[in-house]
Amino acid sequence: MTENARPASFLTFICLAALLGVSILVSRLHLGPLRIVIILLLAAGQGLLVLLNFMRARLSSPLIWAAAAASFLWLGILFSLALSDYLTRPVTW
Amino acid sequence: MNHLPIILAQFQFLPDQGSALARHVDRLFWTLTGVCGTILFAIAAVIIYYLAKYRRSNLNVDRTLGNKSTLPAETTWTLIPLVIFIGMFAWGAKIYFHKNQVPRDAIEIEVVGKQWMWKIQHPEGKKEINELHVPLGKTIKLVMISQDVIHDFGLPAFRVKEDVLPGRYTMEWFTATKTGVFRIFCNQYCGTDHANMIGQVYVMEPQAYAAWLRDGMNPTPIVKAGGELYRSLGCSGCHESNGVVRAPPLHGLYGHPVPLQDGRIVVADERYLRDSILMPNYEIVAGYDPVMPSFAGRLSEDQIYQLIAYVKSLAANEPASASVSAP
Amino acid sequence: MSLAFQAVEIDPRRAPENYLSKRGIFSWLFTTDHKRIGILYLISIIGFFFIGAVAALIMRLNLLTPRGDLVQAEMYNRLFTLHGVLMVWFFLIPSIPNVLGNFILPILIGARDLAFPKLNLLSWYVFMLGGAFVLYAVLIGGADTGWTFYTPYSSTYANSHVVLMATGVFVSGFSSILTGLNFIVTTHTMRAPGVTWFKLRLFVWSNYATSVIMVLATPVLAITLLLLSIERIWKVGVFNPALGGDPVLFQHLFWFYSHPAVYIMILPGMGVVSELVAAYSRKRIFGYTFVAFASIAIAVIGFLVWGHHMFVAGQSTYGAMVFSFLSYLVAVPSAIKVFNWTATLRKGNIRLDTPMLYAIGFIGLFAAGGMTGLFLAALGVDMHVHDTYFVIAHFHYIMVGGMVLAFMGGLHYWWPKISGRLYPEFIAKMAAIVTFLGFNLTFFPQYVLGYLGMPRRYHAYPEQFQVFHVLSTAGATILGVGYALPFFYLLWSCRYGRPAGPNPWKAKGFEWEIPSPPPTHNFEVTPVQTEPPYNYNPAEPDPIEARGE
Amino acid sequence: MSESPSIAVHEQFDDLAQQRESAHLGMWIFLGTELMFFGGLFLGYTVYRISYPRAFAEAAHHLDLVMGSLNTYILLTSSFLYSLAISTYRARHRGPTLVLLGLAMLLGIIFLGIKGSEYYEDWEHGFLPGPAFTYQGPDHDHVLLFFVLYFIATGLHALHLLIGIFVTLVLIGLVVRSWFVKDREVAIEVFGLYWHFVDFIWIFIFPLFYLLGGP
Repeated sequence: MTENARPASFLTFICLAALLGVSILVSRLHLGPLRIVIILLLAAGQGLLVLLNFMRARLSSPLIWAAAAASFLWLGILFSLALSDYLTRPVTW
Repeated sequence: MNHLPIILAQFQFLPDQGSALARHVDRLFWTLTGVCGTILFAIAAVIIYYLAKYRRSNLNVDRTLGNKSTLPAETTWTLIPLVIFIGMFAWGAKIYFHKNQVPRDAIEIEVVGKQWMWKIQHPEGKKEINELHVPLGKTIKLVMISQDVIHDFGLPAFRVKEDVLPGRYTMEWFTATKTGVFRIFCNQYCGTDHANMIGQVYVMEPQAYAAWLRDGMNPTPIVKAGGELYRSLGCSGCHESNGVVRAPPLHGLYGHPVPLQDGRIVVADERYLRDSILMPNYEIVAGYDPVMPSFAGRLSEDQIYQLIAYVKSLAANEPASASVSAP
Repeated sequence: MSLAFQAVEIDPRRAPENYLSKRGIFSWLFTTDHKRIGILYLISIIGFFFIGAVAALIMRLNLLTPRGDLVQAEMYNRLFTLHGVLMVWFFLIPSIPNVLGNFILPILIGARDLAFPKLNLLSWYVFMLGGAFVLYAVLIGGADTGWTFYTPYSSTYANSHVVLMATGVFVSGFSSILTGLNFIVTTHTMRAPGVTWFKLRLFVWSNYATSVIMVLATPVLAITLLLLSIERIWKVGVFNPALGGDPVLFQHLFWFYSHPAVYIMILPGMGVVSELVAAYSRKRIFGYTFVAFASIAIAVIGFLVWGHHMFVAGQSTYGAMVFSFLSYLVAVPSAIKVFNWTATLRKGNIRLDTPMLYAIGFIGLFAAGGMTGLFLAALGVDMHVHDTYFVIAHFHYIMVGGMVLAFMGGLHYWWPKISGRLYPEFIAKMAAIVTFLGFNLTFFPQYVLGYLGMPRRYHAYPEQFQVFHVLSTAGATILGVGYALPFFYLLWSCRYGRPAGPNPWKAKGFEWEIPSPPPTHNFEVTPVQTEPPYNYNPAEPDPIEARGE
Repeated sequence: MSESPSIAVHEQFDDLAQQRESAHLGMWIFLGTELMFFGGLFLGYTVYRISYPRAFAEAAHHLDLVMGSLNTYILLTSSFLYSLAISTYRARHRGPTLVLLGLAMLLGIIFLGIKGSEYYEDWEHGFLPGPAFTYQGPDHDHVLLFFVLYFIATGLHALHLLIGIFVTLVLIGLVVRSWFVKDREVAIEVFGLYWHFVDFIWIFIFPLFYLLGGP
């Protein structure tokens, strides 16, 4: 559990701000389709930092890991199967 | 009670088999019924047998429990159903895939659904409402769109149905193998008079169908009407090679891949043509400027269909080269 | 026979202190006792069921004649919408989890209450608020979209109280989420010593699996209905193709919830049947781990199959094939369960009491309904029977033949625990048989109708279908009798039934070791589970003494 | 675990550890439902963005990137302060806890203020869906679709934040009134999860609506 009372590190916050800055910067660049991928990866990085360090998932029990992982897994199911329709749509007609 | 003879006369236990597809569907259906029915009755029989044999009042049976692993039994009744299920899937998928492959040489008929009627137009321009006349043995392709909500053009005798969506073409096809009158049902709930959005398919001998087409007024064939629209709307001003503004040529376009500005390649099908008329700023052909005005709201579904039919007719006459060679 | 039903009255003041002892309406409305909340849910869902059933009865009567002479088309459409909304969200989904689950689940794991008792009470209030929205919508005219709320009909064209109806469903969804959350946390953290995961009762396993679905699927329904309502109120396009939207997206989102919701409606029933089969065969359930994991497998794979509701909806061919394949996979764990129940009977010491009759009925009807699911998952058959009465028959076999029978079975099984009284056995058996027969007569003809092509949601129909509709309506009246009987004799037994004692069925489990009705905090001291669940020995002679029958 | 006399274990629990674990797990599961809730919306966004990339890029240019970025930074800071507050509460520092919680809440209010001014600007420029939507450029329908999704996503996020601000206020009140109850540590921690999660959702809303439009 979260008994360990370590304060959330200032470093985490700096990293978050830096990732935010980089993603805003990248959004101004002409990088083609790569731009979207980079921005989303940077966002995922920020989200992960918040999850692990602010929400202290890093220090949480396996049970809580499982609950969090299940939510993301299910989100993945929603996206992948719904898009399996959209991305294969105009095929046969 | 005096209705009874009529009811009995019309009594049917199984639907008509009106198309080649119907036989495929029925074969799968009856196979499934056989397999599932056998398993179901087997389970029921075993349950009843156990209930009788191991009833509490029967003191003369062996009830001592062994310590045997249940794993073999579990594995058996996991794997055997799995194999049977995969077989069912494959068979069903095969029929479905076949149903979704429209033959090339089909007679194309436009179906427009609206609350609560079906408007149908033949390539020769003849229109009908809630009735569909088709020749026996010819493949009919229905190009369907809705003016309002989602409908569904269901033809139980031919074992096909497909939702009819607003804003997007869907299709279904069949080859009638039996003359007669069959039902059209709207299968997707579409509002108050959903139950009255029904009609009849008349499957006729080809000669009778030809006679029926000639009968009555002399309408403009769809392609011709489309050509007239093409000129009156000014499409020809840009899309013909001598036009003022450079626009992608339409000859030989239909059914061929089109390279787009953003690097994708799409096939110029009905959807592409429709979207290009209504939303010309998407899917811009590589090497052209997005200068075409949108015709959204300016054309009826019938007119859009006529234009598309005209563009499609251009493909039949010309070799497919112009659009593909565009850089 | 009359001996068995002799009225026995116990002076409530002299009965031992139990969860029913406190009197007064406020002791119920502000209770956080999981057992009392279970009773609150029971009363509420019976009310909703009654309204939904009346709607069904009017529809069936209307369909006696091809022209649909009893009600107008507009009325008919509102009736089936009402029937669907109430039965799905206000009866089936809360039926076993919120009534029996609330009452018995904490006891089965040896807990004094759920982890969050106040949340549990809140979930009932939220549920009733949702119900109030729906009933208000019905009173001022109802909605005519069907329970599926398909766009763009619901968002743009329907001329009825769609938003109010959707709000009711939206609100009731939070009750599902809260209950699911409560069950998951309770199962994880509140188990008594010795109640390890593989000594859990199967009812707990199946409710756990159900809760996972409730928690992960319901929010998607919430956002979908919210988007629908926003689209309708502000007349903007989210799903409306006229404004650039895609109506099929609505169907994806809707069925992402509503297909797993079907498993919310059947998994708890499977849990009840596992309990009943073990208790009335006096035998350990065959293949415990497989039955337990089958519940989890159904919950997980059940999320991967929603696209089979859209095989003819303009979905891509390949998407449809993926969904069809996955739909067959979800049938495997269901089949495993049926086989294991059957195998449990072997070498059992079987007593065909009322709950067992319901359980056997469940297995048969669930198997029949599940197998027609195989037909619908087959792409090649679905394209013919989609949106016909075949589908109606299929899901009623699962929902009514399955879930309602399981609910009745569970209610009878635990009724002595809930009320402290025994119900009249003979009439209860009759009711079970009448229900089974009436059910089959109602819904089997609908399979035939469906293959003939009769579309669903038709207020009138071609004459050729009349024979089957008449049969179906006849069955519905018999089914109605089957449902009405328990309502009366269970009520009657509350006052006049014989006192049950702690363990009338001589069954095993924590719930049978405490008095009936249970005391407020269930256990004097935290119980310890030492033996595996269902530790019966079928070779022992019948432990139930003759009850004067 | 040692139990101090001020501990209030609810009657259904055996001890505080069980109660604490239950509360944490309950909140994580609740946040899982929140994720699915926003997930449905993000799926809608994804599908339409794939279908109409040009209109979505065009529409994104009409959002105020400076304000959006500033708001993201504010929310990240607020989240950071809240996580510090949990640490100070555990270390029994009352003053810093109150200050940190107060600042976190204040930043939340500032976020809403900025968001409100953005909304006002959008409305003035005719991007509020409904009768006030006066955009007349190309791809009218799909730009409208973007703004519908934008207002729904940011509106729902703002609603969550508003609830968060309200609960933080209640927590501050409780800490002011009675100093140290072990039980409250659980409440502050668990509610912190919610506060961070609101931040988490914004971390994705921001790039999807503000950044993906392109230069």
